[in-house]
Amino acid sequence: MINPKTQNKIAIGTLYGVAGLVVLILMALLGYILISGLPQLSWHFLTAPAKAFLKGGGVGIQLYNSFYLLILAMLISFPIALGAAIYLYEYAKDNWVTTTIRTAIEILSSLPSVVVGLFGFLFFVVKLNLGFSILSGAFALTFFNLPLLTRSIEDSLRTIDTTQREGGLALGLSRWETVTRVILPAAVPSILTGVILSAGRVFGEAAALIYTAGQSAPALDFTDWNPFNISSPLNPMRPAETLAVHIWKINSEGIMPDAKAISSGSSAVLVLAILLFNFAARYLGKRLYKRLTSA
Amino acid sequence: MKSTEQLEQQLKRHSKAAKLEIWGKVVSFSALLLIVAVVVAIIGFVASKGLATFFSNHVSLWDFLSGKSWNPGVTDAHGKPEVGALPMIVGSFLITILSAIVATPFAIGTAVFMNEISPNKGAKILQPVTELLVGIPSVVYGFIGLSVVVPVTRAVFGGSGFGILSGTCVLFVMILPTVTSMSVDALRSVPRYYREASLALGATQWQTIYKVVLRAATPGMMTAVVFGMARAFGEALAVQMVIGNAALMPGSLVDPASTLTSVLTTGIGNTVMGSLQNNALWSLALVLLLMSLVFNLIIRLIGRKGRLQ
Amino acid sequence: MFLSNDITQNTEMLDRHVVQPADPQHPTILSTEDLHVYYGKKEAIAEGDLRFASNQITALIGPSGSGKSTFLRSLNRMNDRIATVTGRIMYRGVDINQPDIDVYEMRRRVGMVFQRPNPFAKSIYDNIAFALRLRGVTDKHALDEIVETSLKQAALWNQVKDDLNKSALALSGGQAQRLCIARAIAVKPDILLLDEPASALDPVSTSQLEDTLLELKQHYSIIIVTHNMQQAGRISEYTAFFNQGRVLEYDTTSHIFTNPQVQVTSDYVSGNFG
Amino acid sequence: MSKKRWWQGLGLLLVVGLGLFAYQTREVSHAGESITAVGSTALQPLVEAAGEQYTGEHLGTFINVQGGGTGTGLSQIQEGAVQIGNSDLFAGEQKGIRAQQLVDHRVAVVGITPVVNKKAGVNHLTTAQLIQVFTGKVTNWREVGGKNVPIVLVNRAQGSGTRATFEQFGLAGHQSKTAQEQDSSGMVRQIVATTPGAISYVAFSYVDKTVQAITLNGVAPTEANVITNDWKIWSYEHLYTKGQPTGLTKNFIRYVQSAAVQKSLVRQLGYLSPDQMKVSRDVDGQITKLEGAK
Repeated sequence: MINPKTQNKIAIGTLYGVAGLVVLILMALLGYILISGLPQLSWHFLTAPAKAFLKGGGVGIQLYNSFYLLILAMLISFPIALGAAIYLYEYAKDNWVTTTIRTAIEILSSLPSVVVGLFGFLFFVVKLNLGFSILSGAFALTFFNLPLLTRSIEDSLRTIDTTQREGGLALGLSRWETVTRVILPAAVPSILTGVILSAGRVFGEAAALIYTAGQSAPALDFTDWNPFNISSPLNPMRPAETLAVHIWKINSEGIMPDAKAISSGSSAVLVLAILLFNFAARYLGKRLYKRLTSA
Repeated sequence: MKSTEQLEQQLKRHSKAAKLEIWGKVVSFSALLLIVAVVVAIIGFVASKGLATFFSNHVSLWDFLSGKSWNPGVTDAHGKPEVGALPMIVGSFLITILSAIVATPFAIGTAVFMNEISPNKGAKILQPVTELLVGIPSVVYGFIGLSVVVPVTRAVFGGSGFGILSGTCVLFVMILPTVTSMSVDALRSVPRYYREASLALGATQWQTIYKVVLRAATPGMMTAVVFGMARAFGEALAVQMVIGNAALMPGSLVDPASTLTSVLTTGIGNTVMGSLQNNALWSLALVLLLMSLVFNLIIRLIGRKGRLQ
Repeated sequence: MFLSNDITQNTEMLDRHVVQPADPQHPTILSTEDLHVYYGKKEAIAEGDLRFASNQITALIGPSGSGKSTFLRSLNRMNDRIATVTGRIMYRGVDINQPDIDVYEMRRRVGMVFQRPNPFAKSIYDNIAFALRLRGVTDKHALDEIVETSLKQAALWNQVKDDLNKSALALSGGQAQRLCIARAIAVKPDILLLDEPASALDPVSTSQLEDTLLELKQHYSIIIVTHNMQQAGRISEYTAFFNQGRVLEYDTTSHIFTNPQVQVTSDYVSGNFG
Repeated sequence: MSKKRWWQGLGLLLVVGLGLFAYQTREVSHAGESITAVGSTALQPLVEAAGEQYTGEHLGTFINVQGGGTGTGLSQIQEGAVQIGNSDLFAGEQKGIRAQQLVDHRVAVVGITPVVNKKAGVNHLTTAQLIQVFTGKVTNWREVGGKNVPIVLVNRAQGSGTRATFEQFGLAGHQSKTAQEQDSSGMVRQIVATTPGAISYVAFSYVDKTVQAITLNGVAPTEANVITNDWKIWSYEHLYTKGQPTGLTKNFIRYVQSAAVQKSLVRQLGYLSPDQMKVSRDVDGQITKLEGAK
């Protein structure tokens, strides 16, 4: 038997090592993506349209599409997820029906997104005749996103103490008023973090979009902001390849001579965007929390 | 008494709060209903397509689960289509279990570090690191797996480099943050006085962690691991890019193999809706769905056991 | 808007558990009849029959788990979702334990302050004003005035009058609890229910809080759950002793402390158990 | 409160007004005809590029080109959900497709060649050897004249057009042994280039100096040999329509088959044009010599 003190030192040293290794793995990952991708980045790369089989294409439209799709998907999924999370956490009785619903939502979140994408294809694209469009893609992303977002909002609600709810109720407020006026404002920082993190996942999602938003990025006219025009960036009915789909497509059937460079460049852009989301989440969350707790 | 009646009237009037309450219940319930409808629709959709293999195409369930040859386009000597999903099922389980085995010590070590040893560094460095790892898209993981992990495996073990080992490496990194952050939650729920009591009895920090904190947090950490396994089981793109997609029983860790998701993702675009080949792929999706249900039930079971203790 | 104090004098015979406030100056404002509370199948309160005098402080005492908190929380139906409450709760002659009673209006009249201070994550001002705004009080002057009076009544005004826009979460425990009282009285309730309001406070804050409560009883009828015998002795006119889900004894505080009728009560108040 | 309501109303009015204005001033010409082509990812770049050129020349039309795979393309054209189904295969070869409803428009010819890793030390094989290699009868390159390196098979995904063509004409109808599968040509080339002893098959356009193309039975994989059918492993790229095409669909397909596209885009993308072929092949693999072939 080793001396407990020595044992203690060894164990804690090991834990330091493990934690260091995890940080190292991330650093290596990020380093690899950025080192292979950053040299490809230029203003031209970020703004130019892609080229099908010639070199020198950019990812401008794909980048724009990614953001537009993300915003639309969030606009659709956030209110639904919020409502469902409120019902599940604040209203639903803890019985087998609630448990079943929770389990079902969990199962949906662990389905491979390609299944969600195909469902979206058959339902939105074909059945509802929305075609390969941003709208179809946004709905598919909503499907993909809802379980995660609902769960994360529910967790955020859980972090707010029940005494806050009792405080509201004891003033003669309804549960709804208490939730919307007391609980939600207090939970905003944590909800926001959850939303932005899930936005990162949506931003990087490819498989659910291949069959819904499509894999082609028709040219856009960035001076035309009339959403009814087909070349308008705002038109939700046009097909829209996103950055993640672009990476997937280039890696599989890319025949442009600089496919590898474009794919590393796009990966770098994707990861940078997600880094940005993360930092934004942290910063905004912290600021909001400060504002709410010490006005 | 007039005043009593008046009071009763006032108390029985439907107040604004009561109206808002009904409105709120209706709104939030319809949101939930919508999600339930979506879930039911997708599950029903997958089930109807997946069961068609057995009902319309008359493949026996046993052949599907135990057959070792996956070639739905071809019929075997008995005129039956070759839809043996065993290689994929084995591949999926193998890769899931292996990555969980590798990831668990790392995740728990990191979680203990974050929560017990250096909460300060944990919050400043490790928390953002794990959240970032969650955020990196699986396409990018696959891309890195393909350009780094596979060549390294090939250089070290020979062969093509594609296989369960490469898949495990990629999945290990992918589930690490999930398991870590859930383990942290488990550790955090261990009451502070447990630690204080143990330290007060003269135990070292490690003894406290090992004998008290980890013991108390075991159900929570088991949940975390199962949760990570569920994620690994359902991951598609990244695994598909590095596992090699050979519908063969895996002979060794560096031979190409396949998982349910990789075969599903690879094949679904190349088959015709409604044909046996297509239905067979949906049957794989159905297996995925059922497995996800099983993982969920396990998590619930652990949770219940944890509560009983 | 509020009823004057012309409460019916109920003169029916009392059994051991029910005490009629003797003082005609302080008629009954709230009473329970045949009150039973069940958690699932388990009965938590059996036959809690009590009458509470207006503009007086009534203390509910008893060992932990004796049901005093459950009883209190049933009075403004805070337990509706987790427990089944049967029997009548008569508030100024109206049974408020009926399904068609609007609980929100009722709770506005029967306010509650909890064991742990629970200020909302808002500014001090908004903590008090926000429930009023939701009930349609939007006039800035009116709001300012109510905030000021409530804070004054809760004896917090002097400490926070310059920091009204600061977050309430920054207040100390005692201040936060006063804020919660101010918040509760801002909606002009009739009755204040307090669930061990001082249990999380230091002795100085506790004594300040007690002073505040003695002030408040001029305007409100107060029912307070406390595990602190001395506190009950210091501030309350009436005391009910709970044990194992039953009211064993209910009388004026001095009676309970000096001349308890039941052995258990005597043991409890003298500190021999609990 | 009422002030807030007022602003809300004004905002709503503004949004509705802007929407109406936008609707009124939309470019009516662009609301014209639009068709969707779905299917083969290999064919997607060609159709996409042709579509862009076509819409550039014919304002008011819109051609929406999507991938999704040959199977998706054929099942959607059969359902009538899209106007054009892009396919690497004859519709009759794909299981579950009722080919007689569909009309075939051949727009390109693609030659496919086996490729091996350079370390295998092999650059020519016979068909018999190739079959032995892909059916697993031979497991080391030494046995077919190469170095002592084990053979690593890399297949395209089941149902892929390239694989079907290769098995039909390269392996004389034999099934390849189950081995690792990749769902894209780019990936296949990369794997063959980096894995010692690997063998697979790709379209001519994917052959580069990182892999070794195989001369089969003494015939080199060149376009000249495909034109004469001396190199047998080739296939058509098809645009399928449900029934005879009309309107924009018809005009667009005619455009893709026109000399302008066939001589420029089709060649640039590494395909051969059906116009160059001296033979024609039907769904059963029957070869007909074309009269008056150039």
